[in-house]
Amino acid sequence: MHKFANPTQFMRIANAIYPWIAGLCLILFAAAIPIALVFSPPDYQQGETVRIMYIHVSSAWLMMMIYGIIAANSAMFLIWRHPMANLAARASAPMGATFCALALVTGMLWGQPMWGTFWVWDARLTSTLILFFLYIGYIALSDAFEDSERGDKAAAILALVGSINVPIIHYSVEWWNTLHQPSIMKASSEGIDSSVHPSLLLPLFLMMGAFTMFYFALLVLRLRSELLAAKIRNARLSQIAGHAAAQPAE
Amino acid sequence: MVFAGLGFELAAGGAMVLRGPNGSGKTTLLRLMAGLARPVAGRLLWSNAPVEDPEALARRLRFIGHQDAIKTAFTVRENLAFWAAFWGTGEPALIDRAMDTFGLAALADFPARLLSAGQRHRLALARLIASPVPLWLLDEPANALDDRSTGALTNTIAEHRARGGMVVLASHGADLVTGGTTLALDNFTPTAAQQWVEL
Amino acid sequence: MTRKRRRLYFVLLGLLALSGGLALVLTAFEDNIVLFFSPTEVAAKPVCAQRCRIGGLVANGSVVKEGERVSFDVTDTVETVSVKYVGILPDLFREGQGVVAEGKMTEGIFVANNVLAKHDENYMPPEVADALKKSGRWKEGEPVPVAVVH
Amino acid sequence: MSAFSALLSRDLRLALRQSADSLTVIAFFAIATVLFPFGVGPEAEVLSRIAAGVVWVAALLAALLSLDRVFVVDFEDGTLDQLILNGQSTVLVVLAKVLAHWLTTGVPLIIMSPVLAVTLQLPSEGYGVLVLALLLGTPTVSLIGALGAALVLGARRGGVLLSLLVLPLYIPVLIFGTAAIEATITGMPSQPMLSILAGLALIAAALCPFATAAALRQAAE
Amino acid sequence: MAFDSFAAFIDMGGYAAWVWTSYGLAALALGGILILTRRTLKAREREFETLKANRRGTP
Repeated sequence: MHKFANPTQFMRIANAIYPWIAGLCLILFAAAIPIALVFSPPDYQQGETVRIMYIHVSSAWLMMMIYGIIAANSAMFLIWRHPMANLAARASAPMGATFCALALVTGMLWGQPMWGTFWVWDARLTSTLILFFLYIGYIALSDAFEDSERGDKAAAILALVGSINVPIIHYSVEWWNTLHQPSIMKASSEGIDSSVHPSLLLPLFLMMGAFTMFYFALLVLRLRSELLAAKIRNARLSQIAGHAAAQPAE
Repeated sequence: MVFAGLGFELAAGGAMVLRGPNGSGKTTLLRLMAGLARPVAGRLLWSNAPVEDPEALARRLRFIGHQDAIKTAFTVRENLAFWAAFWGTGEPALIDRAMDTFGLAALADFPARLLSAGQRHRLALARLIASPVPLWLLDEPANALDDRSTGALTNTIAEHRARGGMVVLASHGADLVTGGTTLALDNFTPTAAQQWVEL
Repeated sequence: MTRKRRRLYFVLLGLLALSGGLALVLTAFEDNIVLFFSPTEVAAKPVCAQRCRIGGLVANGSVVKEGERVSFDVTDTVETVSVKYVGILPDLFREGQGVVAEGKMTEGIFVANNVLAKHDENYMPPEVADALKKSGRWKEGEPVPVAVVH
Repeated sequence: MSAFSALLSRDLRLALRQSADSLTVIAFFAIATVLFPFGVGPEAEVLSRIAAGVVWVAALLAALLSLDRVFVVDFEDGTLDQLILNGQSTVLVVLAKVLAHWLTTGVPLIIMSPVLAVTLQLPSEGYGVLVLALLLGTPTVSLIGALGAALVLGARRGGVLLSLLVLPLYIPVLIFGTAAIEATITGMPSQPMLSILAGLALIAAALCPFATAAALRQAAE
Repeated sequence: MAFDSFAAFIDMGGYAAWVWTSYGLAALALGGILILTRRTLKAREREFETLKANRRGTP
């Protein structure tokens, strides 16, 4: 655990696996896009709009996964004060917000032709919208303080409190009478049951894999960037301390 | 990083004066000792045992900082009485003594909003007597005080130590204690090389 | 009270409140918080005198279209409610399909000002759907008997 | 418990001395509600349909206005440091503060709400459940709001940020608060919605004080 | 291959507007955040190098 908490060690590992993640991401996209758009069949009811599902479900999956990652990292940061955990949470938040927005927008673009409306105020859509506001609040809060450490901690507490929303989003379609279709995958003793035909499931899995790898590849880049920002801040602070030391004592 | 490699101890009846230029970490050290901040590295001991219960530590100490923590809508007496009730220490007699000591008795029923900066600071210091505890952490306690009040504070600290109390105070002005140790914090300022933390 | 004790009390109290709260919320959800009423509820109680939503399956053979004027029956296999609607229907609207209609009851007929289609979690290519129907293993609106991914 | 009761009575006495602060919140609640008949027109049918929602939204916004000050005054005059050094637990401080906030803003809002509902032509069946729903919902508002107020202590644009953080979390309370009233008016049972409101209050009471205490401690750090 | 012709592919069974907008927005979002990330990273790398150089310059 502490090996990964050390930034230098962590970045060494992260940089080493970065080319593999990035390569895998490219391969998955190269497979997913043509299969999703051209080679997979249309749905028996929804026709070609089922192709929106590949983007929509992948984005929704990522917005949930990233929130989980942010919450877990926030907990590690608050309890053990691992600086890397904080940076990982900070670096993930804008991506989570992006995927959340993408899930909402593609959901609307799918809902209008299929359900007959862009938006309904049901549990799934409302709680996803709340998740989007949580992402925005997290980003705004972490940048709202002169003392960046204070922002990090406040945002981490917010992330932990907000994680109560994630199970609500997940279970909302089962608890509630809603327009939104139930989950397409359910874990059971036989493995994972899915109500999606394999020919439609393949592009979905490929796209989800591609999105996930995209997130992890970008996370490495963003971690590098956040770490540099911290180093720059430290360097500046040491310059100020140097100035203070150079001045005569009062 | 504000300071590094710092270590000291304080016995019953002891006093320590923290000295150093602005930004050398006097306030930070006092807040660390109060349990309001956590050190990146290092630990705090009470009677040679690590402090594992910050609340129990808080019950044994009083921290008087730059801000006076006074509610201006309340009178002088109400301010003192609230803190005495809040901390569960002190009796009404002590509140009267506290006001006498710091020359606030005549103002007891005045709303605190009418007080001057110096009087407000005296009201903050009066909590030391109204709600007694063994360890006093005082951040520049003589700021905004006139000579007479400074004298009163010096006497109060001496009496507190005579009864076995301890005082840590940050100061760059007059000596408020006799025979205490002095800690010059600028000796512990990290070097530029230590500051340049290669994350 | 020692610190550990106090903490324990706080945590226990918190857990008690949390489980009590969750129990209240979950049992309330059991009582059916509804986005829409079923035809059985509409038949049993005088709901939907003001704006509300009803949901169910479009009864087979009940859809009559005259341009933009549509009438159809919504059923939950026990009760049936007749619905009138003027406007554009969503593409998923068809007989046997789940729908949600917004509007209110007037003289025993539900006058809708919006019709939404609900679809199930089954996704498959049309050929597969045809084959399944032909072999009699599956009817629309039922769970699909295929596709278990291990 | 001495810290809890001392702080609670101090906050109540402060609110009494500076009663203008509480009155401003109530006045805001009244004005915000009264704006609606001008905005949507004075037809009784339209107003009675939106009455429950309008009262709830205006109450939330009024509470938000007062939340800004829950901790910030103590934070700025140094009282917060002393409150944290209470020798017992920061959670006690939070609970006292939240209870004081609820008594000084939540309760006046509840008392005012039927009067404002009259101006919005709320059907007569709705008043009992309106008060009941507010009674069950406003504690959650205070609990979540205190957390938000503690998180933004010392932030730039703290007030705006507070609404961004807190209002989304109020959505469930708003949904079930208005749904309870609507249900009663349309002759449906309101009990499930009310028990959800009670459940939400319990969940918030279980989680928010700990998070708020953590936020306060790191604001003081 | 689910389409008979290129025109059918573009038409997406009549749902061209919905499908293509979704994919376009996804490309825009993913591409946008990638470009922003790389740009910030490059800027910070440059800034850090300057700071390092300055530090070596002064004793």
